[in-house]
Amino acid sequence: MIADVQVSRSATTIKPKIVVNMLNRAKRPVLITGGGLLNDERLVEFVYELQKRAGLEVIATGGSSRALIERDVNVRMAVFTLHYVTQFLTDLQEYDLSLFLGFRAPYYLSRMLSALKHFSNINTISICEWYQPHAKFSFPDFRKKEEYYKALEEILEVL
Amino acid sequence: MIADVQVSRSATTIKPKIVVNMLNRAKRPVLITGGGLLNDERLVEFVYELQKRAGLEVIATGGSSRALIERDVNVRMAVFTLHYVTQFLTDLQEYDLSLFLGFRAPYYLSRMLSALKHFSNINTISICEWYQPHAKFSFPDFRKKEEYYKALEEILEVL
Amino acid sequence: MVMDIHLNNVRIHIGRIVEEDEWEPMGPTPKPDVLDLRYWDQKLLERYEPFYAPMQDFCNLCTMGPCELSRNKKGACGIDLKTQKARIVVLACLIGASAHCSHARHLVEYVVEKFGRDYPIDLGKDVEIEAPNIRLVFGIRPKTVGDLEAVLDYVEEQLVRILHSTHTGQEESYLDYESKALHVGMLDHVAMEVADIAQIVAFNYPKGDPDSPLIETGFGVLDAEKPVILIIGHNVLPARNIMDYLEEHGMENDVEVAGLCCTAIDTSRYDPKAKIVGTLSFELRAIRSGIPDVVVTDEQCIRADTLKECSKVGIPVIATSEASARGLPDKTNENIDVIVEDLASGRLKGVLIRDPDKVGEIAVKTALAVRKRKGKKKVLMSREEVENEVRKCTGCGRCVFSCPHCLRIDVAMGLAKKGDFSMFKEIDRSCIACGKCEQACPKGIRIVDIIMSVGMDIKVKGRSRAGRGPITDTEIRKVGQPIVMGTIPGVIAAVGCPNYPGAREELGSIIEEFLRRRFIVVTSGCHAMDLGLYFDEEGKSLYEKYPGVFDGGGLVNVGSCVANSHISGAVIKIAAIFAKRPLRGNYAEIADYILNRVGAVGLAWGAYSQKAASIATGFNRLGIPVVVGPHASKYRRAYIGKFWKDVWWVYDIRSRKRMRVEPAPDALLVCAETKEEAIVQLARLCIRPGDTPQGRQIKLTHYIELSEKYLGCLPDDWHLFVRSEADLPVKMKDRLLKILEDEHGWKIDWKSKKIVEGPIRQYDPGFNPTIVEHVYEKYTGEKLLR
Amino acid sequence: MVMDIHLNNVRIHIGRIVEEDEWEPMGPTPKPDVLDLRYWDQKLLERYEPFYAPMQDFCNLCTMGPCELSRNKKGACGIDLKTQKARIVVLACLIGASAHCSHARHLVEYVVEKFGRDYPIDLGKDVEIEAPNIRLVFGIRPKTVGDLEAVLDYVEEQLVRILHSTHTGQEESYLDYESKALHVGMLDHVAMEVADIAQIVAFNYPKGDPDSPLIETGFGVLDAEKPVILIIGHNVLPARNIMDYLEEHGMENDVEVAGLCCTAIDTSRYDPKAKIVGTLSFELRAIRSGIPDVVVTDEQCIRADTLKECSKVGIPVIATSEASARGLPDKTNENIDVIVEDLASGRLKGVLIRDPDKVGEIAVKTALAVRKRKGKKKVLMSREEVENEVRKCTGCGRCVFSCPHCLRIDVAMGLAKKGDFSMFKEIDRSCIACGKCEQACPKGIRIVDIIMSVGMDIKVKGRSRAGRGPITDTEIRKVGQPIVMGTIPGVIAAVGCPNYPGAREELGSIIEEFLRRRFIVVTSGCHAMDLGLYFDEEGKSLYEKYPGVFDGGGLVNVGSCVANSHISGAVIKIAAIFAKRPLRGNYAEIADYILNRVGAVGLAWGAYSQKAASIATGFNRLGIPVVVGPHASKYRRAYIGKFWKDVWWVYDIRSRKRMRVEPAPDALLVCAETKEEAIVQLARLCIRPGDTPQGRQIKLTHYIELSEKYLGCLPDDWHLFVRSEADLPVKMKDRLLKILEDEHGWKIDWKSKKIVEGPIRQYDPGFNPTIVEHVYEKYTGEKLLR
Ligand code: SF4
Ligand code: SF4
Ligand code: SF4
Ligand code: SF4
Ligand code: SF4
Ligand code: SF4
Ligand code: SF4
Ligand code: SF4
Repeated sequence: MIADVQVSRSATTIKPKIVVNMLNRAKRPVLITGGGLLNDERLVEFVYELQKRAGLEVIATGGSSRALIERDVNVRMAVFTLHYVTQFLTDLQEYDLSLFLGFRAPYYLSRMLSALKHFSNINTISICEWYQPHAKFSFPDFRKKEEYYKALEEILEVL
Repeated sequence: MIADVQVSRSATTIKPKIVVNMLNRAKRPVLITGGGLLNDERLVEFVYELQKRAGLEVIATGGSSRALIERDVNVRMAVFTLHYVTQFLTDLQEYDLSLFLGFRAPYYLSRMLSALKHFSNINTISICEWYQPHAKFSFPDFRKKEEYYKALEEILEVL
Repeated sequence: MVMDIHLNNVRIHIGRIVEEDEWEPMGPTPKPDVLDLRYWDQKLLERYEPFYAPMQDFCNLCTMGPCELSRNKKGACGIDLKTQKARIVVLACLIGASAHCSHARHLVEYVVEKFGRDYPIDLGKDVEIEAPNIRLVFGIRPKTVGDLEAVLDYVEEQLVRILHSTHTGQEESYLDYESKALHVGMLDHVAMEVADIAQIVAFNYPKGDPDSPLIETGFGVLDAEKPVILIIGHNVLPARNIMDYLEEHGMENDVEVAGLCCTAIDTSRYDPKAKIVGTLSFELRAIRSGIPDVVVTDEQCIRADTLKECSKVGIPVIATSEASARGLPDKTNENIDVIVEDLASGRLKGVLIRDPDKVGEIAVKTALAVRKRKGKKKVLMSREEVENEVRKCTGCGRCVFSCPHCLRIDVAMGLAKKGDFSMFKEIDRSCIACGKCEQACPKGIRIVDIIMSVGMDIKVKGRSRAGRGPITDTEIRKVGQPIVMGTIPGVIAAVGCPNYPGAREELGSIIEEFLRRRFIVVTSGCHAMDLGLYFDEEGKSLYEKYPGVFDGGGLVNVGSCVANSHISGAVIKIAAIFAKRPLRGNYAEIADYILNRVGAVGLAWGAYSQKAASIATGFNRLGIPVVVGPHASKYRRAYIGKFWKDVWWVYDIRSRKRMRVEPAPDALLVCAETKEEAIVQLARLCIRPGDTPQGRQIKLTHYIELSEKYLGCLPDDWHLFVRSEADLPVKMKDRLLKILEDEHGWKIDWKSKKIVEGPIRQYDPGFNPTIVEHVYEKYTGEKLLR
Repeated sequence: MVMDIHLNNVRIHIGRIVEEDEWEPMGPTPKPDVLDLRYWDQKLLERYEPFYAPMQDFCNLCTMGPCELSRNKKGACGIDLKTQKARIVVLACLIGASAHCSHARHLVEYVVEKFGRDYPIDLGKDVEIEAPNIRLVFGIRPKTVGDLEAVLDYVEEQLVRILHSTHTGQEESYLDYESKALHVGMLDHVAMEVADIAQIVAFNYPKGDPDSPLIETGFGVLDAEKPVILIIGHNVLPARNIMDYLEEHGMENDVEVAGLCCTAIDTSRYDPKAKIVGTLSFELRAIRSGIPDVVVTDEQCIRADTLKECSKVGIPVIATSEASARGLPDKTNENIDVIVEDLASGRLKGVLIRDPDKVGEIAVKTALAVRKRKGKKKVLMSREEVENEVRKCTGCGRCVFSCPHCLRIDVAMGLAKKGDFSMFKEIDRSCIACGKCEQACPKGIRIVDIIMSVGMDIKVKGRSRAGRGPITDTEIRKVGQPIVMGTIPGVIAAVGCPNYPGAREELGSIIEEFLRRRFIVVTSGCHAMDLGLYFDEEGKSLYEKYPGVFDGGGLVNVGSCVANSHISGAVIKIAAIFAKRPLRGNYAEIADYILNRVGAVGLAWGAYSQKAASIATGFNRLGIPVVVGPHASKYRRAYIGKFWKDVWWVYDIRSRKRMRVEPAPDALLVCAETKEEAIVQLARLCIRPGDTPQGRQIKLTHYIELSEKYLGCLPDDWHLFVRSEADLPVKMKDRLLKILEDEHGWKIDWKSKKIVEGPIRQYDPGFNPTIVEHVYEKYTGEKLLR
């Protein structure tokens, strides 16, 4: 998202190991998944494993719920769009750390990360394929899908 | 200029030595001086030395002309404001490298560096006290005046 | 209401109308001033809290800036980030509304000049409520086109007043800027109504005809064999003159007139022989194809490099609008043959012609002359050229990062190098032909041309129904009750632009889902065009499959962008005709009625423009939620209700109580990321507190079915909408009762299969909700303590 | 020209005037439409090429963005960076002009309601040309306030049309957007004229009186011993009501009314007992001082955290404008005593009162009640508090980076820790009290309070002359010829805002330089206020030292921002009265006259606002250059002529030749970095091709003297302005001739001391320049081939 760096401070890029550290340190983390999961089984599988191993709460948006539910992932909410979920995170302050995965519209996620940055205290980590400058921490851009999957796998390995 | 980083690409910070290298490599470089020289003899002295040692052309804006002329610096133009000078640099393309020094209104310089970046091919180096993101190369922010002067002196030394 | 007094050349029209025409008592807010409906906005904004997603952390609107406002810091003028974003939203809406208002001004000015101020407004016997927005907001029944001038005077004055409020150092609460944005949105619908009424009555467009003609639509209408005039924009006047000229000279079959964007729609409403190429997403493609012999531009949503792109392929341009003069020389009063020769010879790349009535002759003659000179047109790149271009690619990925849709050109190029061009087909389906990839490419590769050449079906042709204009009073009489009861489960209004998140077909598949379920679907603008290109297996477009009637299962194209006013108009008319609520200057009561009872929801899947922002905001003030595509998150603001908050209450006029209600609808503006989400949200947001049990049952059935179909589970919140067992979908009743008991702790009497305890409220057949104090007081005759 | 016809309550006013009043033949462009003066703009823009300095490399005005436009790339809509910047400039000007237009609308509406449409416009016998901008642009002589309504209808319509053009997908040439910005600027001066005429005639302000009263000015007017009402903003109506209420109740001496910003000026024009605190830069200071007992805000240039800041120190706020409702509850129709009690008790932090005529009573009663409750006011931080705050500073420097002026708070804090507080005094002189440093400070240090407490002289008091409104016809008759000849070397118009680059005193020192040299100085708005605080050694302000007459060495305060129209008006009147050029609908001819002959130059040293952008652009279209302070580089666009280019030519009506002229003036909008630069530029830009040798000699003398004084050398370009030896400053003649010979290769006949060869052109006493074809044709009777 080259054109989207009009920020006072860009996300720190983050490695899988640090993601795990942060997950472990968080009081109540949550994973929010996007519509990219509809066409990407490996992401679904990743969420499944992540929940299994880390017991992470998952909120599904973007219709990603269908794929997750079919893979027996337990989702806390399934019908709300990212807008609602962001409002929810901001307003109820139940979580101290939020991870974002698999948004097919990275620009939409970018806006929500911006909203969270400015108007909430929640920590945000993007583990999407593209760098998200408005997050607090973000994976870098992965030009090759395989490298991206490897990074996700690394998370599972270190867990 | 924290609030002024809405740029597609920020200036590369530069060290005195590299400034000299670039000066040496340039076909026809020019130094443009600003109103900060009115109250800063050390900057005036620096320009004097620089011209003496490197034979650099100088265009004075911001009333810096008075101080320079009194110190026997040879200025190519003395009456035009930075706006005119920038228009001049862009339009006539006489110079391939421009150095900027001593602007008391760094935000004004910032706009002109932006104009030069977008609408000309001239290389720009800011050797002002504050980092200038729209330049191609810029000194970093100097929080302490003395360090700034030291950097300028280093230029003279390496010349 | 308007009179023409001729006194020594002094023409007079009415500025202020205190009112003598007593067709209906005047409501509380005729010609509302900037703050007059703030009380209504405050009701809305209490529920639908504005949600901000800044595009940038800075403000640089004045020279005290740039100000870094991150984390809601205040700038040098004291404004905080939220308020600053709300201010930008107001600006965007103002730009949008002023576009429609100026468009209306052009049309009205023209019509008054040609036909006089007294030219009657007659939309046919079946459209007695001719101007629901004007009645509701301005408080008159316009009888002649002259009456429309006074309406525009008012709109312009208000727009300028609100523009004033965006100056540095004004509002300090984002809620006040939001109220202003809502005011602008409302005015926008009034302006659009003026514009569309003026053109319908003056140019004899279809007047609410459900069987309006089918119009050829698609890239394939560009006929390389004939001289082609391509018209682009929104203002029908020059295009109309072209059609007239062709007809007057018996040349209708010699020259093809194809339109892009709303001008295309409106030209086809004027003359069904006109053809529709498609949306803004096809502009660069159409020009690059080289097929047009002359391009005529009017205004709005026209690429700002039209002249540059046309010049590259030798197409002369005729600019016709004050809003887009394109730097061209003004030749309005020059000799036409000289102009034509200058254009055809390439001596001039284009001209500005400020008189629409001169455009026809110039455009036609130029098209003929160019065609003659050019000979057979070359269309698209050859495969060899494509291969040469592809070879230059280094795979650097800059194109991808600059693409609004992050389309993987780099990957497609890589495959193409190995001879596999298939991925460009896929890219073509989502590409909006914006050209940013080419701007970014360091190798100067003609990416758009490659996509077109390899990926696009240039022969594609479908049909869309010509914009029919208003919904008739008869239709409203028929569907009013079922809509309010809920037995017609909803009205889906698919309006807006082509900045889709994914493949263009997605829109069609969303809409067909609702048509099959017998929702009413209305559409307009670019969405209306794209729906003409969504085919079933037999190659029939949606318009050919579904009737054009405003009834369950009908697909109604009202027309161009400005025809959106007929959609708000139809909803207003439901309150007027079915519920017999007085319209005149009675905005809050009607909006309140709609919010609580009319299950209408907008869908702007590709919303890109400031006009779309303003239109949506106008729907919102009227109590109509809008679901937008994900790009619309860049509008920076949404209206998301918080179902977990205690803001879901109404006054019940019957029981005279303030009572809790279900959070329905629980958003006024919300983005969906995928079509799956959009479908579910649309169904969900059709639910209204006013639904009867029968209606609620139907709505819940659709909601639950769609959620299960697309999201794989029951919706998280379905139980919030259950008032009694009668609301439950029949086939799922037992299962749902069980869930209510097990998961939500409701008490169920299993013998009678009745809900004993649990719902937010009980259903009451006399339930008569309002959130507006004066409406409550009016119907109860009781004063509320505030 | 306006009639009131009462027909069953229907009030009618004139919308379109074809014209029956034959006071002057109609020129070519009455009520010019958006493109009607494009030909004139093209002339200007050919010479004064727009220069763009982007604030950001991106555009995000629609959802196809954000688009990275660096190096003039095109965005998804096809717009390139230059055109995008021009579009932003248009938007800024629109915001500015709409502010004045709405302000005018408020005033006219009020006056019409109170006094009727027929209330005459009478500015006294000495101001027969009552409305030069309206005559010039709109083409009428307004006789009653009702006439002003038609003017505003026109302005509003045009503004909306141009706002339309900023929609995505419109202009593709930055020159067309620039032409629109110029149009908006012109309209702005018309709107300002309407506003100021309405308030002058209705409220009996001074009508061109050079001896208008002197008004107490400065922070010292805030009297901690009395109840104080602080009024902030631009719209005099509520403030006037306060003055009336006090007078009606004989309380003028019991309550202090002090104003900030333009409301202050206009209140003092209404009633010289009103006092002026100062500019926007003193708003935060005034509130933080805690002295005001109630703050009344109207609109524009009011901090957007006024309520928040007032609430912190317990000052209730009364908002009175639709443009700045501040999120406050609308109490317009509630019981006044209840409101006062709510405000005084703190139950309500503020209220919105939409009827200016109710504000007086509420404000006065609240001030009295608050004063009683509060008792003695605490002013400023104690030294101990300051020390405690200073101790928290870590020297991190964030305050410095966020400060618009990069003031070295960190250094000042460091010194203060060691007991040396002197640097805060220095900082205070440049601080605009924007509060950004506090926002940035991670330690939450109350930096502004420290600066105030340690650095500010809270007792400072000066005097400024009450805004006198128009320049009289008699004055113009007297100075018209000397100005056009050049023997009055120039008119310097110091207008604008307080966003100065350095210490506030700089403005005074610039202006005094020109007063001493017997230029005419006119001023308005915030500059006018600050000049009242520039003292000589005896403590006299400039107004006390220099007379208020429009003549060489006079310092004329015309009034608030909207009174800027009298400055453009005066310049227009020079063409009308001295040169007898017809005004009516004759814009291009008059602007052309001014550009070539009237040495008037604007100075907006602290220009910050959108209004300032629009005002300057309006001056520019009229051929008047403006020098702005360095912050104004953030307006993104300047108009810099290129003296090295071949665009400096005119048609000479006398010789019937197209001929080269000196590049004078060679910029229409240019930033100076320092006061030294500003002074030299102002003198330089006063030079005009039309100068007589005597005039040119005087102008060159000032230019050269000032250049030598401030820049230490002869100006680089003085020789370009020499047409013959007669142009040379007498005292320097020999020296200059020598330089011309030696350095510029001119041929000099040393015997006669005459220039034989060298100048761009010869002086010709009959020289009659124009750059407009139709003006040339009109006066020569000869058709130009184009
Ligand atoms: S408008 Fe306010 S926030 Fe924006 S740049 Fe100006 S001072 Fe800063
Ligand atoms: S930007 Fe150009 S070179 Fe780079 S990947 Fe895209 S097409 Fe290839
Ligand atoms: S033209 Fe198509 S592929 Fe290229 S950037 Fe635009 S949307 Fe993406
Ligand atoms: S629907 Fe959107 S893109 Fe299409 S014409 Fe209307 S505003 Fe433009
Ligand atoms: S207006 Fe044009 S340049 Fe700006 S964001 Fe939209 S498409 Fe991009
Ligand atoms: S308040 Fe004064 S010191 Fe602080 S940032 Fe603003 S100008 Fe600078
Ligand atoms: S920001 Fe605060 S702590 Fe940092 S230097 Fe400034 S005053 Fe000191
Ligand atoms: S001069 Fe500038 S700051 Fe002062 S009131 Fe006018 S616009 Fe506002």
